Amino acid sequence: MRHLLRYGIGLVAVMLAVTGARADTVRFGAILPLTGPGAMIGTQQMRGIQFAVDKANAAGGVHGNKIEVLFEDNQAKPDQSILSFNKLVDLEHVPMIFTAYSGPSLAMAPLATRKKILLVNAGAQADKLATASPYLVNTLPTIGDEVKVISKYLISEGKTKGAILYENDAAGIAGRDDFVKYFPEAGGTILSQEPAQFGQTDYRPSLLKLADAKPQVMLVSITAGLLQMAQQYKQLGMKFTVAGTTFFADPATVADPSSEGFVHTQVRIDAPPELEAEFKAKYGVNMEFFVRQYYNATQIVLAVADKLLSEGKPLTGQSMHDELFTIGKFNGLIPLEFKSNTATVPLDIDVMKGGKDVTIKQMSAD
Amino acid sequence: MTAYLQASGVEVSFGGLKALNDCSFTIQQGRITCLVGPNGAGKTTIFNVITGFLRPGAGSVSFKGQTLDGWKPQAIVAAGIARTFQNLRLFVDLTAVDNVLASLPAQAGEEPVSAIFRPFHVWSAQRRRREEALAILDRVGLSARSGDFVRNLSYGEQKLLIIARVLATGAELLLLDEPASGLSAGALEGVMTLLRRLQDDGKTLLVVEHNTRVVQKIADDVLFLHQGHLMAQGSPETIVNDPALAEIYFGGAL
Amino acid sequence: MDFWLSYLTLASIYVLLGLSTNLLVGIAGIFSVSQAAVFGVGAYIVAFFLMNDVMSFLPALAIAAVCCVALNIVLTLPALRVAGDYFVVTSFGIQLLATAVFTNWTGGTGGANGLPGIPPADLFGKALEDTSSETILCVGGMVLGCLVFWLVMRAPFGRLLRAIREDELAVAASGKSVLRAKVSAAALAGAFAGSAGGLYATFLSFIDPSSFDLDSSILLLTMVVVGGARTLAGSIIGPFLLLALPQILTLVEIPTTIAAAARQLIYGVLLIVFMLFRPQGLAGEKL
Amino acid sequence: MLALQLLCNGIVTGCALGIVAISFSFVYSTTKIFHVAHAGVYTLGGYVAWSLLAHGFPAPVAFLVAVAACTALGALIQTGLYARLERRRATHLVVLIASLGVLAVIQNIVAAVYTANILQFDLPWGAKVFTVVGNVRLTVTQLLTVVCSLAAYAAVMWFSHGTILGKQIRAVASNPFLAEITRLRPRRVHVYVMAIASALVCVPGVLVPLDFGLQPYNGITPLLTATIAMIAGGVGSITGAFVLAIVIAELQNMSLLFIPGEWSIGITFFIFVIFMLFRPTGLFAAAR
Repeated sequence: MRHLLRYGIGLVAVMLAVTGARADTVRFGAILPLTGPGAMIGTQQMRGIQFAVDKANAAGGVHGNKIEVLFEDNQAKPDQSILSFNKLVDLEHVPMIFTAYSGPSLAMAPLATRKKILLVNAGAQADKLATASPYLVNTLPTIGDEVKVISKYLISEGKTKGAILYENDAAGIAGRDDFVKYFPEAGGTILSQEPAQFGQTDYRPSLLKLADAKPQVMLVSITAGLLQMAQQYKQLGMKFTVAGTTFFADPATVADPSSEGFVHTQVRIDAPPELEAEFKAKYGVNMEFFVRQYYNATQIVLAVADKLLSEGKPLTGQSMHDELFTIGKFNGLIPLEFKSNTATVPLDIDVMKGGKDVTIKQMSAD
Repeated sequence: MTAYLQASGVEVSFGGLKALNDCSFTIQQGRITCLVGPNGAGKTTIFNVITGFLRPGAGSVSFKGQTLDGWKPQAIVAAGIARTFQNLRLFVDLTAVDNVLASLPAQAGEEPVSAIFRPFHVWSAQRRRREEALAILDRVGLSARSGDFVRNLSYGEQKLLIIARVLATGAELLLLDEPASGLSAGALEGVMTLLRRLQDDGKTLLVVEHNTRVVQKIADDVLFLHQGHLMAQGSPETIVNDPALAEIYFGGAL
Repeated sequence: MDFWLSYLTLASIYVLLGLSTNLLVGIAGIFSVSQAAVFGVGAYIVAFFLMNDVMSFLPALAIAAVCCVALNIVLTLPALRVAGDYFVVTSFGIQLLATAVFTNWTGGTGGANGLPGIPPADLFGKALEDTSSETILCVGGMVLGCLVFWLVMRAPFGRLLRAIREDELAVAASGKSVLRAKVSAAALAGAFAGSAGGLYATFLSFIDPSSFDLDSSILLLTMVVVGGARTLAGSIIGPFLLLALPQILTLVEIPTTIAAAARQLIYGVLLIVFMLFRPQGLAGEKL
Repeated sequence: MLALQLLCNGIVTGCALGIVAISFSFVYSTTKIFHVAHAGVYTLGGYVAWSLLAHGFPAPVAFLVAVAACTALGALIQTGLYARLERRRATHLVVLIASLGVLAVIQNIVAAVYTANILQFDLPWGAKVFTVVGNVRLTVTQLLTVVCSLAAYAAVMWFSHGTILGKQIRAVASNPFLAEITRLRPRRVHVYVMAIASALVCVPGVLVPLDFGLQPYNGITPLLTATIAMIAGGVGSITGAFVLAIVIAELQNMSLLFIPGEWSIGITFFIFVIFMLFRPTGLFAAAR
C-alpha cells in the first residue's frame, strides 16, 4: 500500500504537469497511428496536416490566430483512440479532430455525436463511416463508391469473370465485400477470392490460387505491399487484368515496370508542382496520396475556422460542423462538395503505362 | 500377517543403467529401519518409488496390505507415507511456520472458492492451524524461530524444520533422506534424540544414513542396498560387522 | 474531467487484466502471452449478448467470466504438460490462433471490421449512459477484483501457490496437488480476464481484433513486470503507470516522426532495465 | 501445375525459414535461452544490407557487412545482457522478458531510422525469372535463397560435427555442468554460439527481404514459425529443424488448395498446439 501511495501521487503530479494549457492559439487535434503496422500511412497523414498548418501559420494563421495541431498516437487501436479523444476534447478543448483508419474512427463516432466534436477523416474508406455519426465527415469517397465505379468500367470493357485478392483487415475486407456486391450487380461473376495477411508481403500462394480459377480480372484490395504484389504477379507470368482503387496510386508501384497495365479508380487529388517541390524540400520524400489528402482536409478545416472567426463566432464542434455544410463547396487541391457526410469527388479511371498513371476516363459513383 | 511396508521385485532403469534391480524388502511398524549402501546403490531411488515420484519398470510396493502402484504422490501422503529430500527443498522465501503450515493436510481455503466466499471461516480456521503448526515446531525444538525466514536459519535448524514439515503431513511412516548428514556433534545428538522420540510417539521411520555410528545408535533394523539390490538385512551389529559388506561399502579402504 | 474518468476506467480494466496476468505468470509461474485472447473472448461474449438483446449486462458478464474460466483452463493445460519454454511457443501460438479466429470469423466477431455500437452496460435495468457511471462500474469491478486477489493470496491457497513457485516437488511431497492448484489459479485468472473483457466492450462500445492481439498480451506482461510481479500493489501500479506513459512522454520534446517508435522503444528499454536491475518491479517480489 | 508451383515456393520459403530455425535452435539448445530478440537480429541484417546497397556498395560487400553487424549484435546481446542476467541467477522468465525488451528496442530503432514503410531492394537482376521443370517459374532471388540456405545448412553440419569448437558447443549443449568442470568455459562458448547464430540468421535476414521487402516489425512471425519447426524437429537436431521448417512452409503453401487462405497461419499454430499436447518432445527426439 505504501508503494501505491508513493507512485500514485507521483503519477498524478506528472500528469497534471502534462496538461498545462496554452492560450491565444487555435488548436485542433489529430488521432493517427504513428506507431505499429499503420505507422507508415499515419506518418504521411501527420506530415500532410503539419505541412498545411505550417504554411498557414507562415501566412499569418487563421484570422490572425496561430494554429496548432496536437497529434495523438492511437496505434490504430480503438481503446487508445478513445483515451486520446477524451484527452484532446477534455483537457485541450479542441473542437475538431482529424482521424484515420476505420476501426478507430468508428469507435470515436458515438463519442463525437455525444460531445458534438467534428471528426474529419481523409484516409479511411469503410462504408460504415458514411453513416457512423453526423459529426464524422469524410473528405474522400468510400470504398463502395470506388468499387462501384471500377466494376462498371470493367464490365464495359468486357471483363466479366472476376477474382479478388484482399488484405485481411477492415479496409481490405470492405473492398472485397463491395466487389462481391457491385461486380455481379454490374453483370459480372466472381470466381474466387483469397486473403493476404496485413503486413505480410508473400502474395505468391494467393496469386497462384486465384490464377488457377482463370479470371479475366483480379480486384486487389490491399493497402501495403502493392509493389511486392505487382512484382510477384509479373514473375509468375500472369496475364489477367489487375484492378484496384485509389490505394493503387503508390508511386513506387506505378513507376515499377511490373505494374504495366494495372487499372484503378483514382480519387482525384492533385498537388501543384511547386507545392510538391516545397514538401520534398522539407521532408525529403515525395508528397504522397495521404499527405495530399490530409493537406487538403486541413485546408478545408482552416477555411471553416477562418470564416467562423472572421464572423466573430466561437469555434466549437457544433459551429464548425454547421459552417462546413453551410459553405458546402471547397476548392482546395481539388474541388469537392459536401452533399452528405461524405464528400462528392470526381473519380478517374487510371491505367499504369510506362511508369506513369494515365487517366483514361472520368466517372462518377451515382 | 501382512507386512507394514513391502517392496517386491522393484526395478527401475535410467537409460541402460539399472538403478534398482529386483529390489525386495519389508519393514515393520514402529521400528526405525536404516537404509545403507554405497553411493549409487539406489537408496534415493527406492524412496522415489515408494512415494510415487517414480514409476518402477517392474515390481510393486504395498503399504499395510494395500498396493501403491500408480498412485500419485499426494495420494500416498494421504495414505500415511511422507518423505524428506536429501537437499531439503524447503520453501526458503517462506517463514518456518509457513513451511509447516504448507504441509498440514485438509485446510480450509486451500482452493479459491472458499478463500473468496468464506474468508472469516478460513481465517479462524487458519488461526487454529497455526497453533497446530507451532506445536509441531515446538516438538522439534524450533518454536523460538517460527517467524523467521528459512534462508535465515542455520543448516542444523533447517534439518530440524524439514522433519517438522514431514511431521505436519500427519503421516505415520516417515522416509528421511540423510537427516543427520553434515551436522555438528551437538546437533547430531539432538536429531538422534528427536528420531527416538518420534518412534516413541508411534511413528515408523525409514532412514537413509551414511554415518555408521548413527546407524548403530538409532537403527532397529538395517537394510543394505548394493547396485539396486538388497544385499543383506539384519540388526545393526550384524550388518556393520560383516566384513564382506564393509568391503563393498568402503571400497576396501578399511 | 472525462479524460481522467476514461483514463481511470481503462486503467481499472487493465488492473483486472494485470491481476489475471500476475496470477498466471507471476504467481503460478505459467508464462502465458495469450491473456489478451481470453480478454477478447470475454469482450466478444458480452458484446454478443448485449447487441442481440439476449440478456442484461450482469448475467452476460457472468457467462463471459464462466466461459473464460473454462477457456483459460483449457489453454493452460499444455503448460502443465510441457516444460516452460515450450509452453511459451504454445502460448504464442494460441494467441496468434485467437487473432486469426477474431479476424476471420466474421459471423461471430464482425471480423476485422470489429463490432460497432455495443450498448452501454446496465445495472438493475438502468443503462449507464455517461462516462462517470461507467467509471464507477469499472472502478467497482477493479476494487472487487483486488479484494478477491487479496483474499486469495492471504488464504492458504496463496501460500500454496507461493510454495509451488518455489518448489513443485516439495509441494507434491507434502501431499498437495500441484496440478489442482495451478488449474485453480488459471481458472481465477480466466474469470478476471473475462470480466475485464465484458467491461471493456461496454465501455468502448466498439471492439475489434486489434485490441486483443499479441502486442496487447505483451503490454500486459510489461505492466506486470514494471508494476511488480506477485503483489497486489504491483498489479495496480503497472497498468496505471503504463497507460499514463504516452501522456507523460508528450512532456519530452522529440520529433513527431519518431515519437511513436520512441515510445515503443521506451517500453523495450523499460523491460530490459527492470529485468537487469529490478526484476521485482516497482512494488513486487522476486520474479 | 498449381500444386507444383506451390510446392516449389514452399521449398524456397522453407529453406529460408530452416536457417532461422537452425540458428535459433543453436542458441536455445546451448544456452537454454528463449532468444526472442533473434527476430530483431534477423530484421537488422536486412536493413544494414539495404543501407549499404543504397549507398552504392556492391551486393557481396553489403551482405558481408550485414553478417558482421549481426554477429556483433549477437555477441553484444550475450555479453551485455544474457551473461549479466545469468550471473544474477535470473530465472528463465526474467531472461525471456528481457529478450522481448531487446526485440522491441531493435525493431523500434529500425522503425525510427528507416520509418515503418516497406523498403524494396533495388536489384533488377534479382527479379529475373527462370522457368524450371514444367511451367514452374522462380526468380533469381528465390533460387539464390535456396542455394544459400542449403550452403548454410551444410556449413552448420560441417561446423558442428567437424570442428573442435563445434564439438565443444555440442558438449556444452548436452551437459553444461560437465562442460564447466572439464574447463570448456560455457560462458565463452555461449558468446561464440550467439555470434555464430546471429551471423547465420543474417542469411535469410537479407535474402527474404530481397524478395518481399523490408519491414521493421516483420521478424516475429518467421521466428515463431521457426521455433515451431525447432520443437517439432526435436531440440538440438539441426536436420530436424531444417526439414520441419520446409514441412511447415509446404503445409502453409499447400493448405491453400484445401482451405481458405485466411486460416493458413491459424492452422499451423492449431496443429502445433495439438501436437504439443500429444507429443511434446518432438518428432525426431529419441523415445524414452
